[in-house]
Amino acid sequence: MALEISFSDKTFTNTSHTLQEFSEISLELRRDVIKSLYLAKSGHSGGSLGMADIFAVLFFGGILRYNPANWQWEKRDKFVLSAGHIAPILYATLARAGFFPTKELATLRKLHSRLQGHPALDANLPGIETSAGSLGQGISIALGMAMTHKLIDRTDQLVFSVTGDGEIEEGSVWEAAMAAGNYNLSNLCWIVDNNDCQIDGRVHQVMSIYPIADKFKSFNFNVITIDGHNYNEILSAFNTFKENAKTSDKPTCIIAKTYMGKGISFMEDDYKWHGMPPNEEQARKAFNELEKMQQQIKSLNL
Amino acid sequence: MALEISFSDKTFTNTSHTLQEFSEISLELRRDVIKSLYLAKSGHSGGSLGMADIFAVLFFGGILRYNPANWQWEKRDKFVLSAGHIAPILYATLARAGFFPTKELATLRKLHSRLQGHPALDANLPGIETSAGSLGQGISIALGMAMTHKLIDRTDQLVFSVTGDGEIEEGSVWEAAMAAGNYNLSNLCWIVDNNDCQIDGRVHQVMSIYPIADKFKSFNFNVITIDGHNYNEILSAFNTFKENAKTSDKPTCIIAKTYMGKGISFMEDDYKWHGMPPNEEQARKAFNELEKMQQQIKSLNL
Amino acid sequence: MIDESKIKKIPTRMGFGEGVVVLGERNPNIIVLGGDITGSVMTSLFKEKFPDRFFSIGIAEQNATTIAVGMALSGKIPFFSSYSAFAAFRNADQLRISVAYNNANVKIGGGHSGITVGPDGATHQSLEEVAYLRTLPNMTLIVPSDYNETKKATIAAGEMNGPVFIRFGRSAVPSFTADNDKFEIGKANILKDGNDLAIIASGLTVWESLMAAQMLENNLGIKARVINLHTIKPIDQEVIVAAAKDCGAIVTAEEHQIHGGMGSAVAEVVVANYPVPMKFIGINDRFGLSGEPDELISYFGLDRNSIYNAALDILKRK
Amino acid sequence: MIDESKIKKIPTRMGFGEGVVVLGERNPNIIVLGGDITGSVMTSLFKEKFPDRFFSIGIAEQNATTIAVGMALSGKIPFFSSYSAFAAFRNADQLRISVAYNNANVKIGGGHSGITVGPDGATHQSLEEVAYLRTLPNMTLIVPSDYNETKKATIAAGEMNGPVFIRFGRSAVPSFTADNDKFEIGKANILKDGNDLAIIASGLTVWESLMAAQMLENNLGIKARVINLHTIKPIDQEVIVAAAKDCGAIVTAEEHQIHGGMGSAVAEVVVANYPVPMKFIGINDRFGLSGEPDELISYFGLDRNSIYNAALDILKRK
Ligand SMILES: Cc1ncc(C[n+]2csc(CCOP(=O)(O)OP(=O)(O)O)c2C)c(N)n1
Ligand SMILES: Cc1ncc(C[n+]2csc(CCOP(=O)(O)OP(=O)(O)O)c2C)c(N)n1
Ligand SMILES: [Mg+2]
Ligand SMILES: [Mg+2]
Repeated sequence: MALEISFSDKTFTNTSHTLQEFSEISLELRRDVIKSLYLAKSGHSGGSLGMADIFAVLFFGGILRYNPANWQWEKRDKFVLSAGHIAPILYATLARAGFFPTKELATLRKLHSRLQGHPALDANLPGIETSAGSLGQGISIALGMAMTHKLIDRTDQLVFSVTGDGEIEEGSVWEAAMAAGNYNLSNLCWIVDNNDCQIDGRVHQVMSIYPIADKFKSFNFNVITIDGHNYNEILSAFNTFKENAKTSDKPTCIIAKTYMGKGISFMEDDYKWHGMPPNEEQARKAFNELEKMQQQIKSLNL
Repeated sequence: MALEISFSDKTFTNTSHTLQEFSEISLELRRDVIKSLYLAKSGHSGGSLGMADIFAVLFFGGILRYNPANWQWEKRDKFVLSAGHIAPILYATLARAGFFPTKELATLRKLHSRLQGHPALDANLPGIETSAGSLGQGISIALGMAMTHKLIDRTDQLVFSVTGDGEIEEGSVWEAAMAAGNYNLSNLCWIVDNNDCQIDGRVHQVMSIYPIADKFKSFNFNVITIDGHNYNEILSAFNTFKENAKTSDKPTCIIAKTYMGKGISFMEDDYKWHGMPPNEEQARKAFNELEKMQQQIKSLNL
Repeated sequence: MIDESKIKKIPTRMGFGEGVVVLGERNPNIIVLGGDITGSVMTSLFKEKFPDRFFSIGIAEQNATTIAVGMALSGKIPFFSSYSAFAAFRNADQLRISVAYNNANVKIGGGHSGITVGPDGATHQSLEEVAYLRTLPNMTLIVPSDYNETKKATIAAGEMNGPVFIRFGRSAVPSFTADNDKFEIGKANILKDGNDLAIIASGLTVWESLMAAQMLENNLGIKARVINLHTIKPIDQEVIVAAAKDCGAIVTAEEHQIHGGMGSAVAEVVVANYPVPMKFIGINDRFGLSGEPDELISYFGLDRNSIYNAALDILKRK
Repeated sequence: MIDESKIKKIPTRMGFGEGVVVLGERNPNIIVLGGDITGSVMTSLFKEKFPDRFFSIGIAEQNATTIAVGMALSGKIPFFSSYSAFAAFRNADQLRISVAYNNANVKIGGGHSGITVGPDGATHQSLEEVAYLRTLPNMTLIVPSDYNETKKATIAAGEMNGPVFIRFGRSAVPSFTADNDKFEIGKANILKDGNDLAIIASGLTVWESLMAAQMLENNLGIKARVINLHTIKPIDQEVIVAAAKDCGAIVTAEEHQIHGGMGSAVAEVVVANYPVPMKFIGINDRFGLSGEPDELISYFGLDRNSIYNAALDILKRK
């Protein structure tokens, strides 16, 4: 029987706080990622799945302040995806937050879709703050936003940005780090997706970025290292950042230890899944695994 | 009476070791810098004067291995000026080391001179390893040379490179730092001219690079901080690097605290001298100061 | 007849610096980002006047360009300026993706462009930006010819929406346009009428072209139409096609590589509409040299004599 | 008559990867630098075969380019390859000053170029490199049309002295040139004779041009000369001028912006020597879109039908 893909209408609100809620949301996001990539027949599974837990907390745990009904709301916090290739997790998250109809997730990477292969401002998808795709640029854009809010308009808006760990091999990223420290941008939260994977292999083998924490400290950041799949640690890191935003004179870097492909056994921690979509068989297996996990969560009654 | 400029024929050998010798050499280099910039009517006095002591030790203290009679000698160590704007001190040093006639220093920045405003490979001046002028590029070129010598040809050739402290605001410089650490390039000696001056002002005000040592340590360097006008400290730093080249698996960064315009009272530590030549009156004053210092050195009998 | 001895010389960068100040006075959203050469490109004027709206980014052209995008996407109108060599190339990827593809309201000033930056030599003598920038969708590219025009161009750039790159120079050049001369982005100015040939120029060669045209008329009675193509993108097709039709031969003159430069943009319009013989005055596929601006202008053949001779050449091919 | 059904499709990047291996076998000085996409641009083949001569630099195009210069100045022949968008622009300043101005023996492979990289979308669809690279003095720029030619171009690049940029694609394209077809850098190949008009193409549009020419001949008896201008710099003036003289009208076709691209380079030669009407097939001043390569080729009008129609148009202007 052919694999049929459909997207439920379900959306989530920005008010979750239990582990059960986060688990269910991130399961839904992972399912969306698998579905949309399976339909697209190309795209980046690994990083998208690996960041599902962090996106769940950031968008649905009351951290990021946004308004899907009026997404250009002037006082919103900003989320800038610097690692543009993990667009599928951003699209899934925005859809599940109500920015646009979930069924549009089926159009990923297709001609004239608003869900371009990499986020595209000119495609007019609600929730997209900037185009991305060339690594390292988004974090500087986030910086420009953080400077505008803190130093020019003097609002309390926060700016969150995600870079990959391979991405921080780009020199421009360290220009951004230097300026963020220089300008005391405590309203900037820089999340490094530290899965130690990039296209050609392990990050520590392709070009070592380690020690990461020491680097960011020497660029005058507050550094928090967390397990990027542990909801408590994620929540607490974001809350520390929010505290920092008020009291500290340093930007915050959250180094999130994650696994590429997290949640799907045969993708986990394998850099080959950086830029591959699941085929039909793999998609079926993935859905089965996610279904099992859903049952577990329910039965555990977290 | 008009100020008449001439260049003596005097050259120095690579065998100095007393403070007196270094003092005399660096005085001569400073005089050359003033003369050539005065004649050129444009160019970078501050950084050139500030690096005279380090150039004196590097080229005349038996550190850098070179052969002016056969400058393309295959086994030579390499010196790459990344901060291309301080070309005048490099030109003076090369001339005084016998790479080309000292009188050519009078042609700096003139049409068809081999002494272009920034070092130019296509001008065919002996001793010039690469063109420079866009900040941050030279250090990566030095890296490519260090990789060639250590990892491909497996020779014991050393590579020295000078960057400014403003220059390390460029992101590409941190790409170079990351790769140097990653490839254990212990044969690379990176000298940071830490005069805390750049064109627009103090480095810590224009865009703070501090703490420098922590940054390089977090990029896996051996770091040595010295007074860049103290011959003992300079010599000992270079000797430590030479030791490191054999025994360590890390590249070396020498952070040299220097003063822009060092040696000429009215230029010292003033960023306005970054890119200015002396006019006639200033050149006269400079020569007088240098002359006095020469007498002092002689009388002190260091 | 223009009396050259009456023409003052002022650097175009002064027009840029003053233009940004005028904008700052008119609009509180104007922001300036410094790249450690604010004195050279004269945004130091803005910095003195509006210190709260000036941010020093240091020597980090990539970051400055992309910070500007973040500010533009937050409603500001940021100007970033550096030497043209570094404001067009060190940040080329950022210009393409974050500025142009986002269609962000970012303004870039490329100063110290061309060989007339002089003794600094080839690395600083940017001669390739026009080729790159005019290929970027959404980008507006202006190469004004004198102080007045640079000021007007800067103000117009700050008052339109979308990315703009303004290329200007370091040395003092004849200030020959009048305060009340019209300047409109995308509309070339015809400075002198004539139907024997057309000379299309941008930047400092506009003045040299005028002088060459005057020589042609005085010496030989040849009437050249002189066109100031200050906006290279979007290009003024109408004026170019009319020149081709009316004059039947075109000389272009620019302080830039011939390959891909303004002349090349004109050639695209010409062959697509009304093919006529053309001759290109510019840098012929080589890097620059240290020297004084005037020396270099004549050594590289960008002066009025070269334009004059090119005009005579092209008339033979008509 | 070419029977299209007999033509195999192979990606040009395969030719690049294999070419670098051939060079590696011939010359121990060949070095490869990786930019975290070695599988995509197929230098992974070299890496497997010569691990000692392969160095991973990570995602740091500026550094990789300048490391290559340091190696070249020390006697090596380094190849660095990344997606064309990042191998031409993220390192544009390095290409200009350290590679081109030094005239360093560095070879750059720009892979996944053009809209045919497909669903990744506009940021990855580089359509502007030719404009920039052809303006750089000392640079050789090659845009080969199929697998075989890319392999030959790569080998020729490694065996000549000086900087070379080779632009190639991701998708499988018709492999129509033969093993023993001549390939010489700087010498265009005439693939089909004809005097009614000339179609000048580079990259994957060469095949589409051949097919268009075949349609023109079969349907209407129009004989088009088809020229494969694989080397865009240095450009083959002789072949272009002859085409202008013999045919009196030229269509150019390229997977690149029209502004500043190969067609623009041809226009420069045409107006300077023998003006004739031209029509440009290419991307008309806009960014790309996600989609399948074939969809995009026809959506953006780079296919044989567009070339065919352009030919009919231009014949009316002859
Ligand atoms: C400037 C630039 N260079 C190269 C690429 C190609 N590229 C896309 S993703 C990627 C690897 C990124 O690694 P990482 O940031 O660790 O992301 P992950 O693989 O973990 O998702 C590369 C090299 C790019 N998009 N931009
Ligand atoms: C990429 C690049 N951006 C800008 C410049 C212009 N520039 C030349 S020197 C300089 C300041 C350098 O400061 P520093 O490295 O501290 O040298 P110092 O002034 O101490 O000699 C600048 C901004 C340049 N040459 N290259
Ligand atoms: Mg990663
Ligand atoms: Mg300094």
